[in-house]
Amino acid sequence: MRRKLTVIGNRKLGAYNVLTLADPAGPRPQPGQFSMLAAVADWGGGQDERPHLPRAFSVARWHDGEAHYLLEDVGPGTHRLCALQVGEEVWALGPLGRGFALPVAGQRAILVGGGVGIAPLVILQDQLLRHDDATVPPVVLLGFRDRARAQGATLLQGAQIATDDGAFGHRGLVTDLLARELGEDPQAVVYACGPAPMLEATRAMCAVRGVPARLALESGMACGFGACFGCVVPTRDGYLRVCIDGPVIDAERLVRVDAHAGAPE
Amino acid sequence: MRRKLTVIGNRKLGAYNVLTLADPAGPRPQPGQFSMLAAVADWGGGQDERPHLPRAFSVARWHDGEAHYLLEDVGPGTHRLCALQVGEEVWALGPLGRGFALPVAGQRAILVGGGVGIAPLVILQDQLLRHDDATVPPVVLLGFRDRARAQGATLLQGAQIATDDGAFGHRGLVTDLLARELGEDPQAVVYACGPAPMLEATRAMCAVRGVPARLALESGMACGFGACFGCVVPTRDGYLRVCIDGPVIDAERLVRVDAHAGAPE
Amino acid sequence: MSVSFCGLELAHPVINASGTFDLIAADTAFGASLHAEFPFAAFVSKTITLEPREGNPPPRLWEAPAGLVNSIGLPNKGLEGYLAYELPVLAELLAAAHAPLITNVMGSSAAEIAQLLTACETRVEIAAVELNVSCPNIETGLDIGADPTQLEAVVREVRPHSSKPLIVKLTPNTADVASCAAAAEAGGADAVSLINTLRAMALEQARDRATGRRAWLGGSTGGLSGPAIRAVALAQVAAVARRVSIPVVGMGGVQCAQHARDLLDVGATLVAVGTESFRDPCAGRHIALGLHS
Amino acid sequence: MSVSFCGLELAHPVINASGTFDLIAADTAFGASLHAEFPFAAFVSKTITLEPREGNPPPRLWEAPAGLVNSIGLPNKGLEGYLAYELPVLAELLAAAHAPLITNVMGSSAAEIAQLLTACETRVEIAAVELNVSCPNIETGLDIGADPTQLEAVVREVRPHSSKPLIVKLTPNTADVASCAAAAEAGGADAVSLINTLRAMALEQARDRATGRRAWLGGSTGGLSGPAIRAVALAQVAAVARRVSIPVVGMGGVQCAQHARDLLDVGATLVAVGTESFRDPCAGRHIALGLHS
Ligand SMILES: Cc1cc2nc3c(=O)[nH]c(=O)nc-3n(C[C@H](O)[C@H](O)[C@H](O)COP(=O)(O)OP(=O)(O)OC[C@H]3O[C@@H](n4cnc5c(N)ncnc54)[C@H](O)[C@@H]3O)c2cc1C
Ligand SMILES: Cc1cc2nc3c(=O)[nH]c(=O)nc-3n(C[C@H](O)[C@H](O)[C@H](O)COP(=O)(O)OP(=O)(O)OC[C@H]3O[C@@H](n4cnc5c(N)ncnc54)[C@H](O)[C@@H]3O)c2cc1C
Ligand SMILES: Cc1cc2nc3c(=O)[nH]c(=O)nc-3n(C[C@H](O)[C@H](O)[C@H](O)COP(=O)(O)O)c2cc1C
Ligand SMILES: Cc1cc2nc3c(=O)[nH]c(=O)nc-3n(C[C@H](O)[C@H](O)[C@H](O)COP(=O)(O)O)c2cc1C
Ligand code: FES
Ligand code: FES
Repeated sequence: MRRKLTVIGNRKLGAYNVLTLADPAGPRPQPGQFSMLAAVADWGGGQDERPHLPRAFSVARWHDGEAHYLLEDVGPGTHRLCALQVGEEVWALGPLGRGFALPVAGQRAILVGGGVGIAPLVILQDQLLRHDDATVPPVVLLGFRDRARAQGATLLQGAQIATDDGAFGHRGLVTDLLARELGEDPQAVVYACGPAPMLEATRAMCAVRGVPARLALESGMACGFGACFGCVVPTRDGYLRVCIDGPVIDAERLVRVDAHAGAPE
Repeated sequence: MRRKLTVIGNRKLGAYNVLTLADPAGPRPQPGQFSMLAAVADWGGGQDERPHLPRAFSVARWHDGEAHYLLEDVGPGTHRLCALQVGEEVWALGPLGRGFALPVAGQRAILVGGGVGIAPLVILQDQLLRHDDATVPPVVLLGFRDRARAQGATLLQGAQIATDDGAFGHRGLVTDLLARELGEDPQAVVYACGPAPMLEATRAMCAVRGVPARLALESGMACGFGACFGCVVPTRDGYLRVCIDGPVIDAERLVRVDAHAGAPE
Repeated sequence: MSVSFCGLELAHPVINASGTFDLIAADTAFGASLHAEFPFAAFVSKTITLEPREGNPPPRLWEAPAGLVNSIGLPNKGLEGYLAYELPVLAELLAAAHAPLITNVMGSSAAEIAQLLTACETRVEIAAVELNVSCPNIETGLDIGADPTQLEAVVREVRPHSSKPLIVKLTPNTADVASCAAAAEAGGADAVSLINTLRAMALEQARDRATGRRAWLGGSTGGLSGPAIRAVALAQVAAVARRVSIPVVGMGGVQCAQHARDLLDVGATLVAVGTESFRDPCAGRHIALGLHS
Repeated sequence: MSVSFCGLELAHPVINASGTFDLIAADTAFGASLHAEFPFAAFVSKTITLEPREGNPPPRLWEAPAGLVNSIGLPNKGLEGYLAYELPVLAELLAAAHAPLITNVMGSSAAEIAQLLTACETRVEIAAVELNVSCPNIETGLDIGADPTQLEAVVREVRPHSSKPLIVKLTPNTADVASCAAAAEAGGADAVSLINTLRAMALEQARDRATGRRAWLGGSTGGLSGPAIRAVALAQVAAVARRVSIPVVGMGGVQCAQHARDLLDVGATLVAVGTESFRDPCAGRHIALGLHS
């Protein structure tokens, strides 16, 4: 159930914040799972008297009772969370949802992240590197809008980077890098999280090549535990709730990635 | 009009806070006038998603562009204001309302204050002492619930104090002290601000003795400048708006002091 | 930015919501600085009734989540008092601001309303009349404006008594506000305005042994306004604007230019600011400037 | 603290608001910890319709000042799917919690409603039926519940088809909710519940050259819930409780024991928690404990 956690860190990382919460009692999250977070104090009263509801955030890292989240200030909720001081308290519900199914032994994982959507790939890489039979090291491809956001890449190891403005790494889209990787190894499995257009491009690219892709979707949420039916995305078998049927979903279940099903752009 | 002012001080004074705002451009307030204050940031989102509207506060002191307010934390609005840090900003509208008419030369002023209601008496005493022809020094009678609140008395000079629990000064009501003073000098003029029961006792006491009393009333306010008609109190000539017809009103205009027309108890 | 509304040429589309701005009191409180940045393109008076009204006993205000519940009870000097004492002062203050005056009136029957309109008819200072058929905080009994058939009949009956633009201020406390708007239009209204406050209440916190807990507001029930009702206002204004072809004055929780823009984008011609003026007397002006850019 | 409601003995007066808690999903998400602190004294299902419904296209949520506008569109497996797949699971989960099940149904005609009631009649797992006559976020056309005459006729017609306690969930989007409640009582309802969401809407922020600004919600309009509507809920529940003699289930913006206490003090027998459960799945339990002390 909902836990009151203490902020033990909240550092700037380029355009993002890394929020660290002490969560000794919390269960260990699976990569791709998320939590609903809300500041205990001053949650509300921001722009348009918001936020009112908690906000969903992927667990970006977890070790010995410390949970790390990567935040981008895009509105009143994230604004408040990015302003949290060490010692302040946060309501946390989670870990929630279905995480990433790990690759089978010998299968190469290609991690594709866009913007703040790289968060769940951080904990996924942590896990893959910890995993004994992860003989094949994962490939990490990250795309960002600009240099300030590209700072987020420092959370992962050996990442190839693309930026829209070419300020850092490849000038262009992360999916350009993905195309190259897939050409080299169609037997890989793709793990992706990011803006809807990036996820849709990834889905399409993997579909034509018959490469399995596991997409971590996003959606506006009120509850995070299946209560409100507000977070649905259209799939081949009708609407699914991102919070309990996802957030990670096999790409083949989607005709296309809904415009509202991605990370903040 | 509404001005954005910077907090230059906010110190605890027993059970109260003394909030100091830099207000270089603001007009000099008359004793008894008030301002509508609201924090620029985080105004709202407190208990029950409040405060939403600004709050009324008597100017307690004013010199060279510094306005002082005496605050008691009794709910979400005062709670937020009491938590203001130096450097934070406050919306201020004022000075508003009708202040105290000063005593005529030679007339002795008796200042009667209860709890946080002492605020307008501070600036009144400042003025009376500054006033050249104030040959007769004002008498100051203050009542408080307990010792922590009695600290407020340090803002005035030569105050006689009463506390409900006798922790400080006379054990009992400030109106006990007033009765004594009036006995000695029926030619005095009384200035009072405090909880409704105190104001009503003062009104009644002065009425029987034919002593003029000027009461600084309070009332729940939405606007402070006559726009909402929400702050009315019943008088002999019907409902009056405390914010523009008051807050200071001659006691003889009242049949009795309305239960909602006093300072927080 | 200038806009024409029922033949009135306004400098911008932002006016005040009736009963939320007392121009005479504001002039007393702010003097020149008010006129230096006058907030409204037209000024709407508080509701005027045939007879003087004291209004409801205090408390009259309850602060709600992101809003305000009021139970003011329409205090006013009555028609005669208004015409004799307030109108001349208002007219003078507004002349300086080049803002036309819209007088808001309320009557409990067509006959009463006809009397009010007739009296306004003779006064050139009054540019238009707003008819309040939607006051939730008077002792109940369905509002005239809550039933389309009744509303259309009343508007049709009173219409001939005024040659001035007639704005019918609808009640939001109804099953189908668009039908009410259509009824007002059919009855001869030149425009409709909405939303008025939503019927609401609050209880005193303390529990009295004898009486239990009484209503906090002296008038028992009141009306909810402010940001809390903004999404309701947008839905009602959109539904009304789709239905009628006369201009619509939209209001309800407007705090900034974006909120005003929302109402204009769903079909409002003018936007009125109420509760936000309590937080900032110049809100109307800031909103108008914001729409401009 | 235990309370009896339409013959049901409940451990406390706090239940969930229909459509705001999916017990099966919550069990998946929280497992044992949910049952360790089960929040509700009785459980109300989401609205079930005769045919399956997909619900509205996303986006389905808009966060409003101190509230939420939803346009979910009543997705459900349909009567058959509900009885076959959900009911057994719900019954098992609720048996553990000693909380009776109230099934909420909605139909667009008396005939349809009668079918729904008849189907529920045969299932012992269903302790009571709540009839939703107040769903604002389906394509409009007046809600059955918005007109007292229509409502009374429908309730009278369907009443014989159920021997279980029948709770009529009123719509708040009406001129006189107390008359609607009285109509439901006259028609044979055993209880009434209110308030449902207030019709509301929001616009997408971006302006599209071609289309202008469209409604944000896939369902175009939605319903406002949460603290923003609390003062409206209190007024409507008080008005209804004064008018009818059957028990009243009060809801709307309840976040803590004090808000529940307010509704009980104006005459509600039970209090339902909706939007607050999204912020805290255990809100219902904390409120019940708070009422206790
Ligand atoms: C499973 C999941 C995992 C996520 N992980 C992360 C993460 O690791 N890091 C991270 O930074 N973010 C993450 N997000 C996204 C994050 O939850 C949102 O950015 C956040 O909720 C935004 O809240 P806000 O108040 O700051 O911004 P909002 O004002 O809510 O704006 C965010 C978006 O919501 C829409 N919006 C605008 N106003 C409203 C309104 N009034 N009501 C409803 N919608 C509105 C707009 O499309 C806007 O772009 C995740 C989301 C999900 C679902
Ligand atoms: C002219 C004037 C001068 C004043 N000067 C001072 C001063 O110098 N120092 C000072 O500390 N105070 C002063 N006050 C009082 C001060 O304005 C109030 O204490 C303040 O507004 C309380 O706001 P709050 O949100 O902190 O408390 P609130 O929660 O508003 O509670 C304050 C009182 O309001 C009532 N109340 C409770 N809930 C609500 C609600 N939801 N809506 C409406 N009413 C409610 C109750 O009676 C409660 O006791 C003055 C008031 C006036 C009118
Ligand atoms: C204190 C107060 C007094 C009001 N008085 C009137 C009135 O006299 N006549 C009227 O038609 N509407 C009156 N209203 C309703 C407003 O004109 C407006 O319709 C409503 O407040 C919604 O707008 P807002 O949310 O911007 O305040 C009043 C509202 C408030 C808050
Ligand atoms: C997301 C959501 C879904 C809802 N679904 C239903 C529903 O299926 N049937 C129904 O009768 N009411 C439904 N409601 C209305 C609630 O039951 C309740 O009447 C309303 O939300 C007010 O209570 P609250 O302010 O505590 O949320 C829904 C409300 C929300 C917010
Ligand atoms: S967020 Fe509520 S159901 Fe997914
Ligand atoms: S506070 Fe609005 S009229 Fe006095």
